[in-house]
Amino acid sequence: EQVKVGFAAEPYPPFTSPDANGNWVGWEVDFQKALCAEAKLDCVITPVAWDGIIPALTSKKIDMIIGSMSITEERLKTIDFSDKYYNTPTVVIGPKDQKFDATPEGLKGKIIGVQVSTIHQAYATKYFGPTAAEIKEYQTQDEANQDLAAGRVDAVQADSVALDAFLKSEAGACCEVKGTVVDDPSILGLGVGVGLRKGETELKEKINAAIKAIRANGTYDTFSKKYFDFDIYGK
Amino acid sequence: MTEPGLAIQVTDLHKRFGPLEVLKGVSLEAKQGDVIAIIGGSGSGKSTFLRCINLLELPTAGRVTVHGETIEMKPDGQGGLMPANRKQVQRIRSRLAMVFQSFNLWQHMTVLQNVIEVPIHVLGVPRDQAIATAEALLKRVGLFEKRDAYPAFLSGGQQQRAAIARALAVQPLAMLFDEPTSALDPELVGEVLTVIGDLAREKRTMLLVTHEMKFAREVSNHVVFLHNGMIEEQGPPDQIFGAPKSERLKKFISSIH
Amino acid sequence: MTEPGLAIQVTDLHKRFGPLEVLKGVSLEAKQGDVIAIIGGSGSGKSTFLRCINLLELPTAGRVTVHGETIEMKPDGQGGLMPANRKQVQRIRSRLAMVFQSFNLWQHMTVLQNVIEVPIHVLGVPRDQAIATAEALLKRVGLFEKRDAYPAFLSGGQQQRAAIARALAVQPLAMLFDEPTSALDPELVGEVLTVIGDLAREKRTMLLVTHEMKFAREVSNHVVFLHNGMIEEQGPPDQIFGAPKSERLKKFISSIH
Amino acid sequence: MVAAATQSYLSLLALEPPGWGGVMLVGFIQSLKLAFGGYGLGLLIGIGGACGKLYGGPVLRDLMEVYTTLIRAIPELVLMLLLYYAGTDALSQLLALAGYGSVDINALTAGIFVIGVVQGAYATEVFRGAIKAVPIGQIEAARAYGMSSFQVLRRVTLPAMLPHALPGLANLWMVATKDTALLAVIGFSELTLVTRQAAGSTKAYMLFFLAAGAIYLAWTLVSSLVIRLIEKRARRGLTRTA
Amino acid sequence: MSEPTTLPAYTAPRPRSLFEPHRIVLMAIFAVLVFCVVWFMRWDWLPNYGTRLAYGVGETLIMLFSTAIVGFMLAVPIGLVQVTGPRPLSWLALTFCTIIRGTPLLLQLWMLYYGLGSLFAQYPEIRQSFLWPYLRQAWPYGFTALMISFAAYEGEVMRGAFAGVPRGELEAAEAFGMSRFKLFWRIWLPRAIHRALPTLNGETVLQLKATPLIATITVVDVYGVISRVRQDTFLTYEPLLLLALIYLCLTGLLIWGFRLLENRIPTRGA
Ligand SMILES: Nc1ncnc2c1ncn2[C@@H]1O[C@H](COP(=O)(O)OP(=O)(O)OP(=O)(O)O)[C@@H](O)[C@H]1O
Ligand SMILES: Nc1ncnc2c1ncn2[C@@H]1O[C@H](COP(=O)(O)OP(=O)(O)OP(=O)(O)O)[C@@H](O)[C@H]1O
Ligand SMILES: [Mg+2]
Ligand SMILES: [Mg+2]
Repeated sequence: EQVKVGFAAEPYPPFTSPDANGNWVGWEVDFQKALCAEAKLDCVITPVAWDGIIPALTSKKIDMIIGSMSITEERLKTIDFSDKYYNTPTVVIGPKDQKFDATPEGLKGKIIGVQVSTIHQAYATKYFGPTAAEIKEYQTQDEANQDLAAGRVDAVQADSVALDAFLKSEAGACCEVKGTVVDDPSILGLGVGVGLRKGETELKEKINAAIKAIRANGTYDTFSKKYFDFDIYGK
Repeated sequence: MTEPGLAIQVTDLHKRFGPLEVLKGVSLEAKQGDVIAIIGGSGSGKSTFLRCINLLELPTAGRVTVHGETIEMKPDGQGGLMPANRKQVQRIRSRLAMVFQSFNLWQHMTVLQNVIEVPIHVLGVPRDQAIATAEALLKRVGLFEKRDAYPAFLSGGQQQRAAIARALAVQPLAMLFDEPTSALDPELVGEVLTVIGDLAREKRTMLLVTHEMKFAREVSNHVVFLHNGMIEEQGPPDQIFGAPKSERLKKFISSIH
Repeated sequence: MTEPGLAIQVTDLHKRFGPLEVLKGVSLEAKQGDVIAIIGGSGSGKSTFLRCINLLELPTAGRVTVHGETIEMKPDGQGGLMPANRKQVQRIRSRLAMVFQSFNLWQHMTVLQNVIEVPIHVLGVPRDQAIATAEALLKRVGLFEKRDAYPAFLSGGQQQRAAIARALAVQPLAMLFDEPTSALDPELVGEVLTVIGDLAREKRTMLLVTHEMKFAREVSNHVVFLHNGMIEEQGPPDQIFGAPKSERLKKFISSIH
Repeated sequence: MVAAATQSYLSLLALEPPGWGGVMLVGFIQSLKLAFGGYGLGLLIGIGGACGKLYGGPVLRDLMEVYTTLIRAIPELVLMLLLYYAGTDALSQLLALAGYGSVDINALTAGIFVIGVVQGAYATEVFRGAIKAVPIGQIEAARAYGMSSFQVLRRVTLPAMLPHALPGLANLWMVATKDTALLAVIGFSELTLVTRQAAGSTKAYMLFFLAAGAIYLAWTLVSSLVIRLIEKRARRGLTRTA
Repeated sequence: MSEPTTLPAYTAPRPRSLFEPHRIVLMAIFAVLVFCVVWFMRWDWLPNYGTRLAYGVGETLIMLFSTAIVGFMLAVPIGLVQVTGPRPLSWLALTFCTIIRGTPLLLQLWMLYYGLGSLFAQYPEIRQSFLWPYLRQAWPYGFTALMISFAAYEGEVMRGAFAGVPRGELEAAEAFGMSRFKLFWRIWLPRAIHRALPTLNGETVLQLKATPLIATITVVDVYGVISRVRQDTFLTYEPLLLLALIYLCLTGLLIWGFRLLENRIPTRGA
């Protein structure tokens, strides 16, 4: 039985990004391979549009989401999640030549870019929305970063690891981390899990077991070391 | 076709279009080799009559028998008739060749393709044989050199002759001509009449709606005068044209001359 | 307009289309109130002559004077002429009303709008006044009830009359008619000729290309016979039609009857 | 110096891996598959739809009318989303009901389906107009010679209407080509999406967008050449002046 | 010939009314469908988004009309020069039309926004200029792309329309002494627009259907609002169905409006 693994068809380094060969590479791709090998699933990679990824899951175009999707209460109403497989803090970045911090006061009057239908969008709307000039929503994280570099937004809020990759790139040279946002687990969730259709408990258990197994047997750390010098699994 | 039997027999044919009764009981018998001219004023129902014979129009009532086979009809539930047996209609139609006033050649086919179309695709004649027959026919109507031309590039008379060749190719039991010359200029009229005259001399069964009285008189052996959806008078051409009886016919003939 | 001077004077007009010399030196004088009929075979250059007068065609050589004002021309560098003074051309054109064979009413305007268009937008007549004049004219040509209809909804004769009203509305020094009736059926021809006849009785200056010899004879006071781009013969209508001198004209007139 | 920079910039388009040319080519082939597949499906739907509208019963006719009106009034992007999620869902359920088991509809099939359904509505109208332009006498002649309804359609009506339909069909082909780009919004890896990915990964936005534009343009130019040839051929019997 | 037979005229079958039996059945089925959609699907989110939807519709309409009007004003010269020359200009116009019509609008949009937009950002002169507050927003790019696209397609339409105005009507205007300028404004242009109106109607509907693409560059039109609803509620079908309905209504209104415009100048046989 084939299992179609969906993730966003966009560059989201270092987790998933296309390379010039037309292959998808990144930490999450490695994770997915290890996971499927462990769970003995015949996985095929199926990139889909991020803003349609949950409908794609529910309408069975894909069978699971391994796309840096955080486990939130809001999402749990529609889909199910496995246990978390990584957890990283949320940060706000901005141009080096502007001084502000990642608080509602600091972001007052700024245009903040976020990726649509992410926890960051929900968080920014709730905490920064009232004071910020505008919360601009992008289809992909890459576009938000691009617009920050192009000066069309003043700040971008997203996952620290993803932004770190951007800041290290040539285009990201303009900008720096302005700070980590105050946590709100009800929005920012409990880490990133594998998205599943509701009711597919058998698959869920298989995956949970596999996550445990690769954590335990060191596979997880082996491929993580290629990308990070810290433990991405989080606390 | 051993002995000259009845090629076409029409009994008490009625046809109405909505409130308008166009044919009010027309009967007609055509024996093998008969050439019957159908004349009458405009709107008298001549075309409708011809079109009822091969069921391009469905008669409201009446019976059509072609070569001894009566076309089976059943009520269509709205006071008219409809064919009971599609296959039979197709078979009978394929033996009754109609030559239309406006030719109706298929514009997307060359002359030759027009002529072989029905033999191959309806009658199932092998292609080689159909082509051989078609070429012979085209020679006969003097269109052999034009066999690869498309109809749009032919003159009216040439198109008409192509249409006749197409009709002959099905080796019809009877040919139905609907005003074969009315759209042509006088020169072309002559051309077409020659061909029809030839066919008449071959003793082909023909039903011929025409306005060319002189021609009708020459080629036909029976003339039917339709008026107001009924046969007002019929008989041999000499009688009809020479000694008309009914008032209407007299008036009609005098107006023609 | 105190004394009947020259309305139009054309001197030695030449026109060639590429290798084809259509007009080979035509001269003509029309006094105030003259009605000049221009006749001639097809392709003899009648339309071209008329179109040269208001510079719809640019003459190759020659001089056109309207109401004493000579249209200034300069060489166009390719062996022809071109107007030296656009404004002058526009002014003169606005006084020479042309009535086209195919009417050329502006289809996006009603009849009334067609008629008031030039007075308002070219001649600068106040709108109210233009409308008043236009309505009077439309009444005169019997189109008052149709003033709000669009040209597409008018019969040919009605369109022609609308075109005449449009021409009259500019209070032209002279009217140029190019075969005003050739596209019309006989009934409509009569209608249009009546209107032109009326204008003729009013002593309007008119140049009239026509194929209606009977009509030309009735309304005109001078007839010009063009042949092969030259004036073959001219004179009063009775002379031209009654006692033609040149061989060509004789042949032309006999072929008409 | 500048030349070297330009060269390394342009080398991003190379077919071999550090360049993204190969990936774009694959995307382009996907686009072509979508365009051809969707267009073909659209033609089939169009012929069926036109026949339904012209010869079908009153119910069928009304249903076809609703189909063409709806499809032509709603933006393609919205239709694609609706059809992509709901339509393919329904389709796979239908197939399952018909006893084909649970059929997997892959992205390409779904994309072709979506473009085909949209194209079908427009093609229906094109074919309907073209069929109506065939002189009735041509069809009557076929019937008078005993052809069955299907034969009449197959041998006379369809070939005779083709010249009338061609300009409309040519137009539709151009639309089909360009509509494939909309599937980028759904995440289908066709030329436009691949271009954006390449652009995003390399930050050479202008370069890749211009390159993709050139590919599309070349494609439409080649298409219009071919279309002209086909039209010339199809119209050969139609008019004297052709 | 024979005396004219005076027979009652054949009456064509009545135009099919809305209330034929099968239509009533179809409408009933449709009503049941609508009822099911309303009853069984989730619409509780609708009130929360009312104002935003209205705002989105407004944005869509503003985009539609502004791009259509400006685009059309561009289309007129583009069409005209292709008919009248001069050669270089007409060649330029033709190239413009071919390029724009030959590439997908989505690509053009992204090229402008992500491509050109990020180029602008590299020049401090531009970033310092008074234009920057506009250039850093998304709508100018959406507007430009839509407007250019409309201009290209309509340029083609207007070319045909200009060429199709009967020569005689132009000659008549000339013969009455109209200046070139007046001839263009009073006769040629209105007549061409009049001829092109039915086509323009169709093209404007196409333009309406192209507007949702600007949502992909962060302009929040009605499509953008609905996308937002989809993100917030994780509903797939309901927001899209509503969106389809909204566009259906807009299209209907647009067609109706154009019909009014067209009927101001009736044409025969149309
Ligand atoms: N499909 C139709 N629907 C309604 N009325 C029709 C139809 N076909 C023919 N008619 C009417 O039936 C009458 C007879 O028509 P028909 O064509 O048979 O006349 P005709 O004798 O062939 O005349 P003509 O010599 O002018 O061809 C006419 O009044 C015609 O208007
Ligand atoms: N624009 C043109 N280009 C080339 N040749 C032309 C042009 N206009 C007219 N001609 C030629 O000039 C000749 C005279 O044309 P003109 O229209 O003046 O004839 P006419 O006397 O009005 O004929 P008719 O009675 O048929 O209208 C014809 O041979 C015609 O072919
Ligand atoms: Mg008849
Ligand atoms: Mg002339």
